[in-house]
Amino acid sequence: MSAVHSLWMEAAGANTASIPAPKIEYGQLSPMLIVFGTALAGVLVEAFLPRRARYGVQVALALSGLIASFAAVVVLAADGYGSTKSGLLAMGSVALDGPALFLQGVILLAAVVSVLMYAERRLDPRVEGVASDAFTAQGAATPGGEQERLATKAGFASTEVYPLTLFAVGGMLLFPAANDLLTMFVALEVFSLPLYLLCALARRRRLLSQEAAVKYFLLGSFASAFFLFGTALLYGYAGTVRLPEIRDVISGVAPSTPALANSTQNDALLLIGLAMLAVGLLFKVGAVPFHSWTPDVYQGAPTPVTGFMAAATKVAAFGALLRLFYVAFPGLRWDWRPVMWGVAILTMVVGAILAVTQQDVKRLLAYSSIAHAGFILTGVIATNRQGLGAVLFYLLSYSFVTLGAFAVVTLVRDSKGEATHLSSWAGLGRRSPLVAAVFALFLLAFAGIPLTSGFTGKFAVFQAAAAGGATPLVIVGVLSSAVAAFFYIRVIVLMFFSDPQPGGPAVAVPSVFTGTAIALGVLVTVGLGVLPQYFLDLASKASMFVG
Amino acid sequence: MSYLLTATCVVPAAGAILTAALPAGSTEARRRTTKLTALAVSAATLALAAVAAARFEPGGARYQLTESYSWIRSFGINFSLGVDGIGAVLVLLTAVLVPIVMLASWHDADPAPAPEGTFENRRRTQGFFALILAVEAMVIVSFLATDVFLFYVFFEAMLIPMYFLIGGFGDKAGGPEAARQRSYAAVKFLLYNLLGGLVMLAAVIGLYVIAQQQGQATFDLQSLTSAIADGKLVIDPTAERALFLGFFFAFAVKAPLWPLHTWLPNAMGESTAGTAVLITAVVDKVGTFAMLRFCLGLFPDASKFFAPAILVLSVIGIIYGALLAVGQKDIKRLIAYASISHFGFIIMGIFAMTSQGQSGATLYMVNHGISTAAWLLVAGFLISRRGSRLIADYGGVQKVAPVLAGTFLIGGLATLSLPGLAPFVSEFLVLVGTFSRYPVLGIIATFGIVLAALYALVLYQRTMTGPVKDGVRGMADLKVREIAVVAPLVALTVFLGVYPKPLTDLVNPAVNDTLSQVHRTDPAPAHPVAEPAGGEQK
Amino acid sequence: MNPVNYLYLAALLFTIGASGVLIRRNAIVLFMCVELMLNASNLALVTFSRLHGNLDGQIIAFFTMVVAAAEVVVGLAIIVSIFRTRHSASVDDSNLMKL
Amino acid sequence: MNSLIPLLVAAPLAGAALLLLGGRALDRFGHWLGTLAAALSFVFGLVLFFSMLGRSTDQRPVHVQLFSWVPVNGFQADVAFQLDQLSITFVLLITGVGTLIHLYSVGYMAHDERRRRFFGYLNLFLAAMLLLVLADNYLLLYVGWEGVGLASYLLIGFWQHKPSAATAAKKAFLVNRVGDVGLSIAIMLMFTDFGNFTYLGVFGAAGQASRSQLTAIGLMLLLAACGKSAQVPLQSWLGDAMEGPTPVSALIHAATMVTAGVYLITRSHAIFDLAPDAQTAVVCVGAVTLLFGAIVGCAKDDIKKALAGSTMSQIGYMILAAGLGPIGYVFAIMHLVTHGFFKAGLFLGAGSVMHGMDDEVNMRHYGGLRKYMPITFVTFGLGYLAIIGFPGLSGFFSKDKIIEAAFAKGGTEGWILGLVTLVGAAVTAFYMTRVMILTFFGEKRWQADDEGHQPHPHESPSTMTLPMIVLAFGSVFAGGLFAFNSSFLKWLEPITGHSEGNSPLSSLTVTLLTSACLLVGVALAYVVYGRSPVPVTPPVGSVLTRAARRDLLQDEFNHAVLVRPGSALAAALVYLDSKGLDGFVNGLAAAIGGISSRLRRVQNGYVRSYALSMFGGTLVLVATTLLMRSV
Repeated sequence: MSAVHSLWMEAAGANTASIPAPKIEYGQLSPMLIVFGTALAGVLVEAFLPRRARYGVQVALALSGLIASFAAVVVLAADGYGSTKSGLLAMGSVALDGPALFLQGVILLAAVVSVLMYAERRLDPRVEGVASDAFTAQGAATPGGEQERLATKAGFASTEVYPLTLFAVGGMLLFPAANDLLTMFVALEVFSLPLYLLCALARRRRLLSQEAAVKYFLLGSFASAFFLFGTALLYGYAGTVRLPEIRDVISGVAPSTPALANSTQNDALLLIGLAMLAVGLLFKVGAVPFHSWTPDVYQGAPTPVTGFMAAATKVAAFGALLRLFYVAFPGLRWDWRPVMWGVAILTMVVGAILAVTQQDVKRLLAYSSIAHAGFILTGVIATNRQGLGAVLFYLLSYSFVTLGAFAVVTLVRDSKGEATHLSSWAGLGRRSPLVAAVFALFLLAFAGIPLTSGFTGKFAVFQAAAAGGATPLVIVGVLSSAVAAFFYIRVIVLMFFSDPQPGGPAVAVPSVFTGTAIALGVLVTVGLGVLPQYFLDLASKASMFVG
Repeated sequence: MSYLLTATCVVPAAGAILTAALPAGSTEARRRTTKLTALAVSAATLALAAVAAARFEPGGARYQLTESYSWIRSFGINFSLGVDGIGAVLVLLTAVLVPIVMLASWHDADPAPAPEGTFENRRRTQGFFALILAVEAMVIVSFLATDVFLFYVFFEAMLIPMYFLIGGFGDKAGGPEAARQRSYAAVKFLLYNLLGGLVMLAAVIGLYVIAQQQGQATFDLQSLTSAIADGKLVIDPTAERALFLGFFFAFAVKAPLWPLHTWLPNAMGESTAGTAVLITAVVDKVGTFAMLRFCLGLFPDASKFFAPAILVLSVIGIIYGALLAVGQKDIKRLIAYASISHFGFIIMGIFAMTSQGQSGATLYMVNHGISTAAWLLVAGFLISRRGSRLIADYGGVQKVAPVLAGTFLIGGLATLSLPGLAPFVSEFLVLVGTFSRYPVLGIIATFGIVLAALYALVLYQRTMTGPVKDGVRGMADLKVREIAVVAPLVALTVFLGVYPKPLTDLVNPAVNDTLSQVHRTDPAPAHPVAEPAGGEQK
Repeated sequence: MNPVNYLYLAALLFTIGASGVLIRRNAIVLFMCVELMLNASNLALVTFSRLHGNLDGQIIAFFTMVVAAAEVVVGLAIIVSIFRTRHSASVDDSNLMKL
Repeated sequence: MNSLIPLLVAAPLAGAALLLLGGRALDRFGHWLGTLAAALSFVFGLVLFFSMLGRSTDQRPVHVQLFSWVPVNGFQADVAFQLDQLSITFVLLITGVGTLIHLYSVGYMAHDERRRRFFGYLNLFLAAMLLLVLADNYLLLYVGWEGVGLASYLLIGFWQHKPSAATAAKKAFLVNRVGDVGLSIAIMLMFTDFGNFTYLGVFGAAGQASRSQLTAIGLMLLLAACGKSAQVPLQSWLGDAMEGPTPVSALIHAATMVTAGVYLITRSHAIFDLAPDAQTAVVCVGAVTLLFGAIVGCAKDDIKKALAGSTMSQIGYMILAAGLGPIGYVFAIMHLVTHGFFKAGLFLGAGSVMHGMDDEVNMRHYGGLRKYMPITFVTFGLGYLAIIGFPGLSGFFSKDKIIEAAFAKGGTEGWILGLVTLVGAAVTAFYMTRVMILTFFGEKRWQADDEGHQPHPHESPSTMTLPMIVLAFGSVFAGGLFAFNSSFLKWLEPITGHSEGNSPLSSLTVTLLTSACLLVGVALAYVVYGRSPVPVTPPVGSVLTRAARRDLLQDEFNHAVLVRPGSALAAALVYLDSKGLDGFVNGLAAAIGGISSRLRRVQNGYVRSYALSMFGGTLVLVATTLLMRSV
């Protein structure tokens, strides 16, 4: 006991002596700082501006903040960060390297597209003369109650969604860049909490929306608890939460306190901790068996939010997963790879098979996102540089296809709002060939048909996995792709070869916001399919972690 | 570097976009503009293909008129085109058939009885012809690609326009049930081929990874084959066999080889005659073509290892397809099963690995394309007149529409490989080529020609002869446009039956090269004739 | 007392929390169980901090508390709003979306 | 001069193309155009024949190469012609008889609206048949071989509106296809054995090949010959082929095409001479068919079918002769030529009768026609005498030689064959006499048809009678001409070779025996049919008669052995394809769907069960991670 105490004292003494003044690299952290700053500004706008002005200001603010942040990312990248140099920021708790910058760029772009979808006010019919968007007039009001009606009539709008989203984006930017487990945990919570709220704010079908929020929240915090406990165990094992230091401890380069060897520093701590951290992250990427929230939340959340979640959350979570496995646990490859194999196989197979019988477009896309998580996991498991680059590229292509697909979902409407039941999509290709063709394009990209971004991504990931020795995964991936193709094609058949239902949904004409979102989706899908070299290079150059 | 081959691919592709973008509308004039545009584009493609074939020198390098542009550097993928003798004849086949198919399908994409203002009425024609051109472009790229990945991409991508052609434009007759059958057929087509393609994708990746590990990170076909030949790239036998099977599976689905054929009767049965021709005469040929070029070139040892098994499957396919054709009640399904039988011959010729077999198989691809197109298109004209695909609904057509019946008979005779018509030459070469190495299989396959006669003549007898049936009475004979469709096909069938030398001259060097890739020489005759009358040609 | 015992306690608390999540119906209780899991983690962190003789664990514990507080804010907001609608805090009532 | 050889084929081919593609404009004179093409070819043949006569024996065969047909490595097929004594004999027969039959058809088909097409098909047939006999290699022969099959198909089914005709045409083609398989395999065998399939190459190298190889080739060639020449077991199509117009029966199914099998075997003598087993098979086929056809011919009431049975039987003679080897080749061909004359004459006569009898073919409805159709009667009668081998007429010389040759085979084999041929001669005399009596003698037995329309028998127009007269001349004199000074033997010997064999009987004995058999046959027929009126409805008859009427149950046999199992197999496969292979795939899809809907139930919407699955997943994850380490 006394030995422990003296150790503690010595350690403490050493620490106090060398505590430096916190040094913050504002320039290098600017992408996150800009987003957080804009979010705070958004809060102020909510507080001080009159209701009528808020919508315009918030949209402009959010877009400009995100674009400014993206510009900062570009400047940093142009400055050589991510390709030729990298750095540890904020006293080593944030990494500035290729994957971080690349994923931050993707997240910001996805966020821009999402905000465009948020800002759409032309799709919903005007309620009592007031233009309305996808969000409820007043989140606190009881669905269908008097208060809601009044709020709607008064032209209230939940413009809080913009700062909320910006906070979430800020957390997401931090998540893949987090270089220690604490930062990672905080980032996880920072982007999760706003998302829980955003899920509950749908204008239509508010019961579903609230249910989605509560499910997401409860399961999300449950998963966070696992993550945190995993953090604790790893801290117990290594005495540090810095990822590179954990790696050094594992590989024996930097032995931890020898006196603890018997009591704490044993592999059980390490392995259980690793597994629990993985649970937290796999929950976010929607891997089986931690996927069960995905369909319900995707279905219930307002569609723009679903799109944002599906795209940006996945990117951020995979970024963190990559960093965890590549920076902290490369030495444990032989322990986690078999387990991750199992998870990846399950994810691909279950996602694909469950999607086969879905009847709701949003749920279908949710299961599809699960299957895609499985494909991306095969790239993660490759544990080589190619795999890293492939995953980065896949995330880029996937996020735009997803956003585009959800943007199209917002367009197909009947009197009750979005018509998400598949049966009402019958014959869409005959009424609105262009919209159906665009959606078909996204579906084909999901299915991985050549000349779409989905194919290039899938090829890159599978190729890396095969090179990394995971051939069976590639074969399972290929077979589940075939099953997945089945349900994508089913939707296409429904749209083009079925007769339209009388009184079926109509396609609303979107404003420039959603139009831009969809156009961007198409552009990126085709562009990354036909001429992917530039972005492959970018991903490949970016695929080097710091630390 | 000439841009001829790129132009041959780009012209139909651009034409497809142009056709799709033509102003919508269902007026006769608008539709005619669309059709004429598409026809002009396909004619231009034919001209380019003809120039390319004419500039090909049979004695020269295996691949000529080569072009290469970097496409996806990260994976060593180039947009490389090159034409060899086999590719040249198949590109020509495609370029010849597409305008004919368009002409034959002139009214197939006219507005269907659909609600006013729907897609059918506004963009149906544009869509149909644009899709045909898109298929043409993709098929031509597949035939010209000298990069494995490039080939793969277009091999897969062509499924999409084909899918829409099958599912979107069926026979005019039939109500919801027909539409259901049609979309079933389209989905089946797509899923089968997609599965094949995905398995191939795994193999493509595997090949690349193995090549990469040995410092040959490229998809360039010639580099790969020469590296394999020189021993710079050594694939261990198990891996080679697995990769071979991955490639072969995709090609066997597309070709289609028994027992992976079941999508074909549905697809051909439910689509328009023109689409069915595209499927069986053009798109499916990519499968057999690819066996010859990729399976044999990249995996010579595995090809030899699996050849006996594949030959057995192909012989089963020959007999099985023919027997099923005999048992069909539906004209187009009958032709589809006949095609399955014919694909058995083609695959048999390829894997017999003799000059005769492979030259024969290549010629077979062309000849089957032409003759089946003739047969099928006339069948399509017939069906469009009566509105039924059932054989039992016809009888005595010969009496009311003799030209139609006559051309139908010629198509049937070509299908049963009547000597003097083109398919005979190729079928006999395939049989001889197989027989000289695998006599028993050769003999069994030979009995396929009896069954071919059976189904072809039974079909003719049931539909064209006998007393005139009620629904047939007053049926119009072929119109000028329809004769213009059939005449070139018949003329080609006869010409290539009498004088196939222009094609064999193109094909022979490429076949020699392929055989040397797999290290196979023809079995020598037991008692060679001292002084052959014809003179050996080397 | 051997600090390791605190670890056992932390594990026990964590398991109790997790079991609570699996067993209880009331959303608030469920949520409290999650909080219990977080606090179990805190206990573990602090214990490890003690064992390792560095302060990181304790600092993390502070962060966790803040996060937990934020979670309470968000979580209660959601639960309350759903309670208003349905007049029930049972999570088993929220199963409109399934399959 | 040799440039005329391609023209032999080209003239009728051009005629066919013109007539078939020409359209209605040619309707008025198309038939004359067709006849002209045939005649032109005949003239070319004559010119070539005389120029060949003018050359010394070893200079007679000429060879013309037109172009390289299928050049593939190691496989050279050329379009090249070989004109020698054997082929010119055929050329003259084909074009000569062909021209006559064209002429006859002008009258016979005068009232058919599709007459132009008929002549087109006839010309097509001539072209194909000439290609068959002129080819210098087996592959080109194959083209002609199937070409005549196609023409035969088109012509048998010329009256396509009659289902029976269409069926018969299809059947003929199919049975021939079975034979063609034999020819294909024979060519493939030649290619693998010799790397070559020209006559020159194969015959030159045949000596080096093993006997089993040659036997295999020989048997396959025999199979081909059986198909084309309607020999047992591929004989069933010939009777049905009589559905075609009568000139077709005369030209194709009597005089020329059906003898192609004899040509093939004779042409391939170099192979058969070295393959005695194959020769034995040939002889057996010939002997069996000889009797088979004769028996069938005895029972048929349809005049054309009776003649068809006769044709089968006579070709059986030829095949038998060809199977005897050098003893018989020349006589096979000689009988072939004389048979060409008299059988064509007989068929044309039958056609003339039908022409006069409103297409009635049942001989039991004829009777006493000699008064109404004198020319037909005379020419038919001369043909009749020729075929039964009446001394001095064509058939006498050729058939007698074959019977002699059969005995000359020697040994038990020789005796058996000799006896078979003798019995055949007797039966021939019987059934031909029967035909003669039923048709031209006795009382008239014709009846009104369903609509009360009475036939008015009358003599045919001169375009029809003229060919019959010419052929009757041939029937009378050709044999004598050939036998005179053994001219035919000397003519063909350089090509086919010849040996006398060692006959146990003298030539005179054989002649006497033959004549005796002939007398027996005629007498018997007279006893049965000549002395008492012939019943209009056939008597029930013995078992053999009933079987013979049904072609000795050949169709029943084929049906039971091939058709029924075949269609059952096809039906079973159709079922299997949709339920088995397709069912497997559909089942797989259904299974995935089933798994999916079961698995979906896990997604029950309850947060707590989601949490449970996560918790369980975590436990598994932790456990496996730990397990991985301990393993």
